[in-house]
This record gives sequence, C-alpha cells and structure tokens, in this order.
Amino acid sequence: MQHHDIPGTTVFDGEQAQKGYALNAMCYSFNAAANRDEFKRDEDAYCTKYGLNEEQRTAIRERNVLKLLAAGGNVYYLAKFAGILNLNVQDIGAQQTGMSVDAFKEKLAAAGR
Amino acid sequence: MQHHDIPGTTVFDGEQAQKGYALNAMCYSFNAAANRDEFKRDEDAYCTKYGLNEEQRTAIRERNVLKLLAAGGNVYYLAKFAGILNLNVQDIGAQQTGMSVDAFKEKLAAAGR
Amino acid sequence: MAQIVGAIATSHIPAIGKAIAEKRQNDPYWKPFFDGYAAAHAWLKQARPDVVVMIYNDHGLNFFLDKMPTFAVGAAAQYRSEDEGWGLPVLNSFPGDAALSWHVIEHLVADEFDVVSCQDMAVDHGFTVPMNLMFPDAGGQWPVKTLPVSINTVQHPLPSPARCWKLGRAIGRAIESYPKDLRVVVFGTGGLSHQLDGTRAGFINKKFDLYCLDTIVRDPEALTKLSVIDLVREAGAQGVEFLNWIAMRGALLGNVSQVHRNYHIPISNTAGATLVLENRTAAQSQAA
Amino acid sequence: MAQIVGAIATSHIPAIGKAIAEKRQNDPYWKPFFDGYAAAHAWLKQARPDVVVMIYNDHGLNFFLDKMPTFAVGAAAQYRSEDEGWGLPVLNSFPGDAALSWHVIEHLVADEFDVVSCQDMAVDHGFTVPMNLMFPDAGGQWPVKTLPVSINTVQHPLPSPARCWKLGRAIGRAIESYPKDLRVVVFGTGGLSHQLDGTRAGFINKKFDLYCLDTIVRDPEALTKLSVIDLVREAGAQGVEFLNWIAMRGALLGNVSQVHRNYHIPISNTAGATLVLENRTAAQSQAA
Ligand SMILES: [Fe+3]
Ligand SMILES: [Fe+3]
Repeated sequence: MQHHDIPGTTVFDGEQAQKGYALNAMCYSFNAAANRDEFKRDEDAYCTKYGLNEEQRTAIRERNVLKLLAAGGNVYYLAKFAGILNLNVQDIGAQQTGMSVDAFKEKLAAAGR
Repeated sequence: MQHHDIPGTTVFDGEQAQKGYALNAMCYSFNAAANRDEFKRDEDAYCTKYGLNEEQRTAIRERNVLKLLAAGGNVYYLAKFAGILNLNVQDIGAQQTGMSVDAFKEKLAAAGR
Repeated sequence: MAQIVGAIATSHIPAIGKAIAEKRQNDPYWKPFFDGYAAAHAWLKQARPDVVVMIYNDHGLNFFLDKMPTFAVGAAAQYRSEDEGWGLPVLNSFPGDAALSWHVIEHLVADEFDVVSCQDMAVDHGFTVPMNLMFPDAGGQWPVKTLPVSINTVQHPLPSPARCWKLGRAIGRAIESYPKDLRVVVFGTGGLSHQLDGTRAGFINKKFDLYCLDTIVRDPEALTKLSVIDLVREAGAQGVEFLNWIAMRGALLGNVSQVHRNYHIPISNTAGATLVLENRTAAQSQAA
Repeated sequence: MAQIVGAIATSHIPAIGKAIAEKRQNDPYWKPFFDGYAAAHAWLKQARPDVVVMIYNDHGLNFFLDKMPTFAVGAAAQYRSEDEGWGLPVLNSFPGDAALSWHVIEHLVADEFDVVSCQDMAVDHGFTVPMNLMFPDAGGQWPVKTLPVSINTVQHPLPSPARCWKLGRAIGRAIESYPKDLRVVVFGTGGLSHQLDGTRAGFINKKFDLYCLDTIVRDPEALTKLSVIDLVREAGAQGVEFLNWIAMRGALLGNVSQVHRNYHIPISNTAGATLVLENRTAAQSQAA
C-alpha cells in the first residue's frame, strides 16, 4: 500500500483495515442503544465478545484516540465510541493534539480569519 | 422497465423487486436453521413477522412457485423455501411446467442429445 | 421529462442536527450560520422540487466494512433515520421514489457504473441534516421525494474526483431521460475542509475551500485533475466529502449559475459552506 | 511478479456438493460427470497455484436485496462456508490473501471499477462446490489461498458481458502487477445453460452452450456483443452465470490455449461444463 506523507494523518487503507476489523466492528455496534448499554455494563466482556486484541483493549480502556487509530480504528466508528463517553469531536481533537479544548476551538476559529 | 418477450420467463428487475421485498426477505432468512425451524412451528406468524401481503401468504400456503414468482419472489430466495419443503429444483421445475418429475427429468436429458 | 432545475451543496455536520433538535438556532454561536440558509430556502420555494437526489456519504450507519460500496443508490419506498450512536432524536422517514430509483440504476449500470442497489436503507446525518436544514418547516412531513446516492469516504481506496464527476454526469443523463415531468434538485453534502483524526485534527484550509467554491461553479472539470490523496492533503482526511459536491456538480448538464454562496468557519471542526446553483438546460430555456 | 498461469471454468450446482457430501461420485448418474474432472486435477497438479481467484455469483447467502453489489471483492483473512437453507454440511473456511485482495481492489478502483470490498464474507456453493471439485483430496485443509469476486446475477440490471470482460482484463492487470512471485489460477463458475423459474423451467440450450465453449477460447470479445437479455434468452434465466466465465476469460492477458473441455447434460437442471485454459504471457514464455 502506498504511504502518503501527509502530516499528522493516517489514510485508512487496506493495511489499517486489516489491523482494526474487530475494533471497528465493535464500535459500529454502538449505533444501537442496547449495545451501548451492554458495553457500559461490562466493557471487558464486550471487548471479548468482539475479539479485540490487547492493543485495542488497552486503547479502549485508556480512551486514547491516537492509540485507537494506531490499533486500526477508523474515526467514523470511533466517533460512536466517543459518543458513549459523551465526548464530541472537539474533545477528541483536543486530546489528539495535546491542547486544551478551548485552545483547540481557538485554533479552529483562527483558521477562519 | 423494459419488458422482454422471452417465453415463460420473468426478468427479476426493479418492478418485480418492489412487489416481492417482504417475501424475498422472509425466504432469505431461511439460510439459518433456527429461522427455518421457527417458520415450521408457525408459518402464519412467521409470514406476519415479515409483513407478507395476502397474495404472498396464499402462494406460500399453497407452495405454488408460479404464484410466488408472480407475487415478486426471486427464485434464488424461493429455493431456500423449497429446501424447507425438501423440494429440489426438478420438483419445482415439474410443478411450474405441469409435468411429472420423471417427465421433467426426461425433458432435461433429451436436451442433451 | 424530468428536469434538474438546480443543486444545493451544504455541510451536514451532526452538531447542526443537534442544534436544531435543541432549538439553538438563535444562539450567538449558531445564528450567523442558520441565517445563511435564508437565501437557500427562498430559492427552494421558487424551485418547487418534487424530488431531491441526495448525494452524500454514509458515515457508518447503513454500511460497514464487511460490505463497503463505492457507490450505493437507494431504491426503497422510504428511507429510515436511525440512531448513529449519539442518541440524537430520530427524524421521520423520508419518502422515496422507487420507480425513479430503478430508472436511474438501470441507466447507471448501462453506463458501466457498478452500483450497489439498496431496497432497504437507513440514511445518516449526511442525508438527514441537509434535509432538516433545507426544509425547516417540514413539521414531520417531508415535502419532497428523495433518492439517496452514497459515495464511499470511509475505506480507501475511494473513487477519484474524476470518477465522481462522471457519476454525476451519468445521474444527470438518467434523470433527464425519465419520462415524467418531475422537478428535481440535486443535493451534494459534506465538507468543506476538516479533519477529525490524528495529530492534524482540527485542520482547516480556507484557501483551498475558497478555490473549491470558485472552481466548482466556473471550471468544475479542473477538479477532476485532483486525486483523492490531494483532497486528503488539502482538505483534510474528512474533507474528501467534497467528492459528493463534485458528483452533484456533474449532474448539472446545462448552463449553471450561482444563486447563493456562504462560507463559515468553524462549525464544529469544519469549514461550513453552502452553495445554491441553478441549472438551465436547452429544454428549460425553450420552455421559459 | 504474480502470474496467472491459467483458468478453470466449471459448473457449481449445489447437487454436486450434495453428491460429494453423500459420497455418490461413483453412482451411475454421477460417475461420467466426476470422471470428467480427472484432466482438470492433472492440470492443477502441474500448475501448482498458490492462489485461486474465484469469480462466481452469490445466490443469496452473503448478499441480499438491501445492499446488492454489482461486483464484490473479498478482502478477508478467510472466507466462511455456511448453510444456504438446505442443511448441507458446511466446509472448512477458505484461506484468503488480504494483501493481494487489497492490491487488486486498489487497482480496480483506480481503473474505475466501483467495487464493494468485503472484509467479512460467507461464500456459497458458487465458490465452495468448485473448490470441492478441484481439490477433492483437500481433507479439510485447502491447499491454496483464495480471492472471491462475486458478480451480481440476482437483481437486474446485471453488469453486461462487455463490462464483465473489462473487469476480467482489469483483474488480470492487477494480478500481474503484484510484486510477489505467486502462481495464480482464475476460476469462473456457474452455468452453462439453465433456467429454474417460470414455465420455461428446465430450459437448456446445447447449441448456444457449444457456441460459448468454442467462442470463449478463440474469440472471447465476440461474446461482449451480447446483452444480458441475450444471455437470458439463449442460456436461460440462470444461464446469465456465464458472465463469470467471461470475466475469468478476460483475466487471461497472454496467449490462451485449451487444455481440456467437458460438456455433460444434465446435471440437475443444468448443462454441466468444464473448461481448462492455459495462459502464457511474454514473461512466462521467456522464463520457460
Ligand atoms: Fe460528514
Ligand atoms: Fe448457480
């Protein structure tokens, strides 16, 4: 697979997909409220049900978005995991860039001027 | 949708598909043994679960393949319904052509000479 | 014959849907954004569409990686709005036009587009937010029929800008060959520049967005020289949604003029934008 | 570089799978049919494929009308055999080659084929029966990796013979550009003439089948002049599976010669056929 030198960006290609299928399948299941509730009741059991590997489990436990991406997560499915945690895209943006949420929002606003 | 004058043949196009979605969805569910068993226990309730219309219910009750096709059934899914009844493709071929199974098989053999 | 009277391109960010659900349209953060839609509403009123062809991207509601389409076309009597994981209120189903859908699918396949046909389909915020934005007085009864076309932005390789342009052209031809007098508006949703994932999260590229807004009106085929990776680089990982805009623009086969344009940074993580275009074909000009 | 050393076309009728499961290969009805595979087995032994690209049609196991692909390409580590409604024994999973799958998908999308990628996929008798027929001594361990390509034969509009030929060409180019020294055989399954539904059930057209068997070897592009409706008319409603053979033949980019051919009426409702083809590219000829 081609590797593209785009800063701070991992293209979700076949290589990433192969790493992350179980993790992405689990997060896709979070469309349904019943599944979100089941996950909240016992996260470990839910991760086992979906066959997550150790790297993915750790990233889930740590709520670490960069680690989830590195473990093959696709952001569209991870966004549903973030929803369970009541985190929005500025929250996860701030986490990934190491900024405060306010600083992250200011960076967005500055891009408009 | 174009209508093609091919004798004894209905092309499964969008028009047919629109008629038969509920019926085809029910028959697609027969891939799973558990669903086949549920249907066998109470056919009427299973048809209700899938929202079949009166024409489709009648055709199912009568095990009538030509009526199932007219009601929008697609033969690939109907074949799974036939499987529940332990009917194979010669059985349903004989039924649709009004022949005995032996006569139908002889017609097939004759096509090879 | 059916005619495409114009097109609307708009961002479709979930936060918009949330703001509408929470009736925050007049909050200081939101007011300038929602006010920008007045011109689109006015145009839609006089355009009187019977059908909206909605070109968008599913973000992981209807499709998953087990069966990921490049191009998917709805062919249902109606399309369901569903929970996408954030518990937002689900909207009323959107009426479809199955006969028109199948006409389009027949034409696309004949034109060698290898589409996925969807006879049962849930539509996510890429579809529902623009409907909510453009028909705010719908009150639960959507006043148009809809025809969803979902383009893959989830699993690379994505279709190229050139391929999406050609898809749009083919959709335009298909609609114009439909023998019912329907007024059709094509929506292209998503964008503009944004990136949600990685250390480049929060990336916005105003310069490139303005280039896109200019070029898509006056020289859209220039955009077909871009690769998907160019879009990722210049517009952000999720800025690839601009593919939907390119397909929308491709469907306008006549003389295209800009009715309205708005650009607003930021809405959530995104550069929000709206574009309203009129399409005048030879047939329409004669009738006028 | 990967090379396509040849191709095998074969019928894939479920009754064959049933006969194998019930060990009926030596019954009077079946013996002439199974004996016809000896030449294919011998050829496969010397061809020593690492990978089988399996071009077939799903008959309602993996795909339904809610999301019906035109062309679907597997990209999983393995492919599951499952109950299709008749309670036949399920076979062991078939190993995939995900890296090769993604290479092929990238090339197909770049060549403007709007494929569906499938990272989790069940394969039906269209795939499993030919594997069982061609590797009868597998004993539960399939000796090759597999790459499924499923062509829509369920929901019209189907892709045309011309489109399927082009798909085959593109698959051939994709395989030949893969930078690992793999020996690849392409399978095209289904057919030949048959019809299961309607008052024309039992339709078989020997004359057209023999025309197809001749023409696919020496002048395959003549077949691209046929429409799908021509195939329905001449080969029967399910005879459209010949599209899989056309795509298989398209993948052979070199000099193609026939190694073996068999034609047998009837197997179940179908005209059963097998074709073994050798493909000699310039590279292979130089290496020889
Ligand atoms: Fe989006
Ligand atoms: Fe078949």
